[in-house]
Amino acid sequence: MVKLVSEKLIRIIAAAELEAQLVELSKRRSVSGYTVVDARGAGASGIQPGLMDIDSNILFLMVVPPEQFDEVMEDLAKIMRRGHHMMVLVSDTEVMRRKNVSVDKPGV
Amino acid sequence: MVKLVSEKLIRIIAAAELEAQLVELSKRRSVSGYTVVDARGAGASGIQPGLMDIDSNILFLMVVPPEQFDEVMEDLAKIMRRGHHMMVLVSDTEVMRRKNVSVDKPGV
Amino acid sequence: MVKLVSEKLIRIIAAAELEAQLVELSKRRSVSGYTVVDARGAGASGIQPGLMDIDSNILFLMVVPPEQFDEVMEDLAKIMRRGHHMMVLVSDTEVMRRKNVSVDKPGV
Amino acid sequence: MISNLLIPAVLFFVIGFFAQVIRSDLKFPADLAKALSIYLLLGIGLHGGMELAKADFGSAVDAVVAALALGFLMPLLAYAILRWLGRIDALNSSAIAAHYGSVSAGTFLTALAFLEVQNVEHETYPIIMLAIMESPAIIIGLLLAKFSRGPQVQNDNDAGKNGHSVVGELLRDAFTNGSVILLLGAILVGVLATPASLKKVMPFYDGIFMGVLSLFLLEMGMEAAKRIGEFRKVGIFLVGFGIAMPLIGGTIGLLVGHSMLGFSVGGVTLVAVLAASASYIAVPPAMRLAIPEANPSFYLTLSLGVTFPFNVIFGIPLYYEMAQWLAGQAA
Amino acid sequence: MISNLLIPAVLFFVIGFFAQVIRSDLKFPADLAKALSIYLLLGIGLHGGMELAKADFGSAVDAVVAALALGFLMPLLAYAILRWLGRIDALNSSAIAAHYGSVSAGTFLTALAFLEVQNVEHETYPIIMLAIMESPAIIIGLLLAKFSRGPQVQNDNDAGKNGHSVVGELLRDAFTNGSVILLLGAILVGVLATPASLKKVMPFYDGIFMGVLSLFLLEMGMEAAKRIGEFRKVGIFLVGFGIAMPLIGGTIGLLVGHSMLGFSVGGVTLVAVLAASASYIAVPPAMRLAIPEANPSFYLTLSLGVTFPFNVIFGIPLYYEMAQWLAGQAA
Amino acid sequence: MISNLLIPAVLFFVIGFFAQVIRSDLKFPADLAKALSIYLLLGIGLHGGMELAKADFGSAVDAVVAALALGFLMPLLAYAILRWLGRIDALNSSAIAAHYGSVSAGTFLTALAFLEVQNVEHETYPIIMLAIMESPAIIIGLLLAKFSRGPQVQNDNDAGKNGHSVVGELLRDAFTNGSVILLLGAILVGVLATPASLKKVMPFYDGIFMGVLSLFLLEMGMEAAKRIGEFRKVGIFLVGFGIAMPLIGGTIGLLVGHSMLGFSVGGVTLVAVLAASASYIAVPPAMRLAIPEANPSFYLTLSLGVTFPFNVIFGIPLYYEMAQWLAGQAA
Ligand SMILES: Nc1ncnc2c1ncn2[C@@H]1O[C@H](COP(=O)(O)O)[C@@H](O)[C@H]1O
Ligand SMILES: Nc1ncnc2c1ncn2[C@@H]1O[C@H](COP(=O)(O)O)[C@@H](O)[C@H]1O
Ligand SMILES: Nc1ncnc2c1ncn2[C@@H]1O[C@H](COP(=O)(O)O)[C@@H](O)[C@H]1O
Ligand code: NA
Ligand code: NA
Ligand code: NA
Repeated sequence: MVKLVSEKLIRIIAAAELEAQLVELSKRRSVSGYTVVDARGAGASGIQPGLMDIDSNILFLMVVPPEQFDEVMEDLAKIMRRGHHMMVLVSDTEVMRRKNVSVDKPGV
Repeated sequence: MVKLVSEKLIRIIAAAELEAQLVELSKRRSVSGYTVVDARGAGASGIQPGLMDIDSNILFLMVVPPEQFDEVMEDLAKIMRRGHHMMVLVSDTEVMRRKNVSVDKPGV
Repeated sequence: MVKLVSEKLIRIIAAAELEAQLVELSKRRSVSGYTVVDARGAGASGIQPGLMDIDSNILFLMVVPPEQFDEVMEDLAKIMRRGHHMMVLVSDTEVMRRKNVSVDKPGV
Repeated sequence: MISNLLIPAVLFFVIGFFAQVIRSDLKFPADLAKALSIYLLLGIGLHGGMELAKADFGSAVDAVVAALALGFLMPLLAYAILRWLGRIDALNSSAIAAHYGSVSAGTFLTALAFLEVQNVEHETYPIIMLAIMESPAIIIGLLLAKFSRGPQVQNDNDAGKNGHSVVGELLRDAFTNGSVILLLGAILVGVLATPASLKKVMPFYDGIFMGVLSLFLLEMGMEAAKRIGEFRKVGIFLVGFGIAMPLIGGTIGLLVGHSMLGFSVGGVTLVAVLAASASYIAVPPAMRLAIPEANPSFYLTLSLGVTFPFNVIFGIPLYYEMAQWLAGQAA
Repeated sequence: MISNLLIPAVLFFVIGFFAQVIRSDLKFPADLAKALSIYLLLGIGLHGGMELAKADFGSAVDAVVAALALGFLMPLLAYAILRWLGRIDALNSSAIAAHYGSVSAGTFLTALAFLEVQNVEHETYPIIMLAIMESPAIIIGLLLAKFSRGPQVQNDNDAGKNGHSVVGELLRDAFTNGSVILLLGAILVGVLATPASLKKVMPFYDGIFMGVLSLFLLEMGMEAAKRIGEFRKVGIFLVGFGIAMPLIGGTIGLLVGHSMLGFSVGGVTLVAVLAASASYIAVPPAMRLAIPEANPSFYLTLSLGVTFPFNVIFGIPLYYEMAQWLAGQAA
Repeated sequence: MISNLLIPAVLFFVIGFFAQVIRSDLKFPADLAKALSIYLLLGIGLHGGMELAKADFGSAVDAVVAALALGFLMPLLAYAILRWLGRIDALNSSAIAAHYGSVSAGTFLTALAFLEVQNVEHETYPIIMLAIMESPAIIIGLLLAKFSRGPQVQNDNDAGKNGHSVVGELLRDAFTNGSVILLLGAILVGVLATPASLKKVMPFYDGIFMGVLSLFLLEMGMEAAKRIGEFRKVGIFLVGFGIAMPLIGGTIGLLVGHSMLGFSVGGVTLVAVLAASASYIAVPPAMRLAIPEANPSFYLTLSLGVTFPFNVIFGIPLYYEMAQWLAGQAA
């Protein structure tokens, strides 16, 4: 059987302009990495058809261990408090990373 | 600490042609917004390599409060009943929106 | 009311080069289908800005019934054991598929 | 005749097809593929519009009538074959039939390249026919589905609130389809814009057109080969239909172009290609929305995986031979 | 004069707009849209640089001074109107004002196409002004916001760790914006590169330029029409402002170009367009980061949905007429 | 000599690099980047094929042999240096070595632009060598990894069901890589297609080629600069290797081109560039699949972040100087 670790999946939907800040946040909090997907959409701050850099959204994913969770969320709240339009979705997830699968053991 | 609200995350995987109907649905049910990501894939209705408008999928995200959930799902079921190929994934999620973070309070 | 079925959502974040193997895996295990989204990001194996085929990631989604779950995960672990950089996220999800919505019944 | 195939457009198509067959990891960027077809529709439309501006009204009308006739009758013929010869269910038959009443811009452009390389003159009315033939086939497809569905229509009208299933909505879709807008729009620009201003944009829309087309066909080759895997699912009858139907359509097109429109060899060849080809742009989305019960892998596999390659490799040179033969008879 | 509008650039814009209005399913690939604006900025920049290389230094300096003056003063004027006439809150006023101090490359290029078709000569300094005017407006926007915010700034500086809200950071953003880099960079290449080597790349950056521009405007037409839905949210005053402001700016630009810079009719028209147009490339991202409290749907709807279409359809020919009239007076 | 660098290709590369270094928000659309490299491979391939059609068979064979020799021997040399000088683990050494046995199309094209601007003639065989050299290096890389891995191979064969790790599978990958297919396919089209038909597509594949290349290099500049952040992780030895290896390879290439192939100054320069450059298209994916234990940030940083910029800015002019010197000696 493969070992799964419980971690927090943080999904951030935001304007593409915020990508640099989110990457910077993940580095400052030394999150192990991040994943970004281009997105479009609409909401209170208007439509984001995703045709130009100025009207595109991103879906920014960070998987963080429980102990890192609070500080990362606090940083995200800080960005929001400055007035930025973002939507942060949090959910529990089971994660399989390379370190979890014993590489030395041959394929079962 | 930041306040998180429990909501429903509805993910719809469908042919790109259905985007207009899904947007229309979200408006009719006055969902606060939606997010769309381009996707490709394969399933019972064949491969969708995503190279042309006619063979592309979308991943359509809607975050809805519990009270809106049933009516939205009912509308989605209606579309499916007409025979449309869609896959609807539902999960609970904790959400941080701007209204949850007190904007007046300075960064902690 | 619409009927929802509990299934497993397997999200795989990996280098774009692995797409063919993941598709092949889903077919070998006769998963009903799969969905792929282009992504970029960064992690232990470096930055993946997503500008070229060689530095792009994918987000590979598979929804599998509980009974298929273990074998699929075992195959994924096998790929990882060969040293491939991937991140596998697993979560429970409620699914509405066409077969769940009675197509003969007229829209409620 | 084989030498006729040694043009970049066809060769690139073969390379794309081959790359996919040998499971190469060659990837074609999605937005490039979409960009190329937008460009090609605009380019051919502008070209057609500029010619139309100097065209003779009478013959233009004849071409339009012929296009409408083909667009309305071909799907009925296809439907009959699918239903009564193939015993295919009504809804899938309707969806597939609509594709064969419509046209394939890619096949048409390949035929243009084919003729141009051999310096074969051709009338420009076929370009207008290309723009017109997308819609009628869609309408027939919808009506066929409507009849075969019967009661369900009721339910459809309820769901009509969802804004897409009422027949009216669908007719609208038939005429507001993106590719139809691009083609008609570009024709309009070609007609309206001042020659001086058109001259400025032609290096882009005309100068590099044939090269862009060859790149587009590389991608179409990959697209086509991707569909081979679905042949088993689609079944032997439908695959056969995907080859027989263009031959039937081509023959009808030849007669229409030759006898009804009195076109030259080049023009007749193009009309044959219009009748022989199956849509992969305007019709599929319309059918997906209007006949969701039909399986897209059926009509997409036929249109992209069978008929398109058949026409590009065998059909075009064949229709051209036949057009020459017809012309010979006439003389 | 209407015939002036019958150029592909404008007609394609109308088609894109129309397609969106009739809810066509026409889709424009996101990366194509982004690719086109990169290409256009590089193309116009190279062109400007090559001209600049042979330009007279003195008049170049005048143009730069004029550009800075317009860039710094227009936003203040816009701000005053928004605050005291429109009673718009300070932060939204600041964000919107910044857009009108800056320029719209798309409008500028449409004006170039407009003049070229009528073989109207024009100075090339306006291209340099185009590159310069993006940044000052951003700076003014930031200062306006800073003042209206007051205390909040403190908090901003704390959050400064997040690397983007300190004013210094924002000034940096004002000059490192991608479009500014592309424009200035291309101008630099046009100045530095050997003529022989530039000649090799011109078929791409110059030969097909007008055609690519027309394709870009098709997309901009769709963009503009997409914003109509937000008019109600934006309100009647702001929509009116989106039409009045370009007229005011255009008039000021005409005077600057005519009296201060002594340009020809073509040059004066271009300066008017610079002053009349609102940015949709460099300013929006800067405002989103610097004034997150402002609602993007306000400034984007005004810039893309109101002012851009107004200038393309009515503004450009109007400014051109007025420029001719001014020249007439002078003579 | 510095003036040699003042060509758009190089200058755009510098601008892209600079934009990234100053943390500009300039974004390059992913699909544009991918589209450009597809276009460039097809363009150069067509060009090579058309030349090959008129080429002398004998010398073509010599070029192929030389290409194979370089492709098989360079990685072994690189491996030796990495293992015994750098004490780099076997798997990372294998992966990195493979990159240096292969070639960088972008560097090669920049060299072509460089020569063209100075009207330096060159043989066209190097283009065929470009197509050939991708694969052998991959094979050597796989063999090196296989030996250093030993037992693991067993496990690999089990996992072979996954269809990609058996050595056979990987050899297949070495020859079915997308870029190899595009290059060989385009060469084939250039050889097979009728001259008349090729003439129609050349405005696209040849006319705007140098301009497209300059745009591509803007993106490569950004790519390169993005990698700088990883230098610390990669370590001083490897970064040094990324500069030393092209110098070694370039020298070997010069001798091969001059003595073994007897090419002109232009041809010798191109062979030097082939030997000096490191792949960033065909080899990385092959290594990622075949040697997953190796860290991609090592070989990608070296190939894109160190060797590519070094060759574009310093290498090409240097190899050209040396080629001239060699020619001088010969005379
Ligand atoms: N209810 C929602 N469900 C999914 N995505 C949303 C929702 N509300 C907002 N979004 C996304 O978040 C972005 C910003 O939202 P807003 O701040 O409301 O403008 C929008 O452009 C959407 O992409
Ligand atoms: N088991 C699955 N897991 C993930 N995505 C799926 C699955 N089945 C279907 N899909 C997606 O849903 C689309 C339509 O599915 P289908 O109706 O089965 O053709 C496919 O193109 C896939 O993108
Ligand atoms: N903590 C994380 N959260 C989200 N995505 C991650 C995380 N770590 C890695 N990734 C993604 O997985 C890819 C491979 O990760 P790695 O194997 O660490 O290089 C990266 O390019 C990211 O896209
Ligand atoms: Na047809
Ligand atoms: Na302005
Ligand atoms: Na090399």
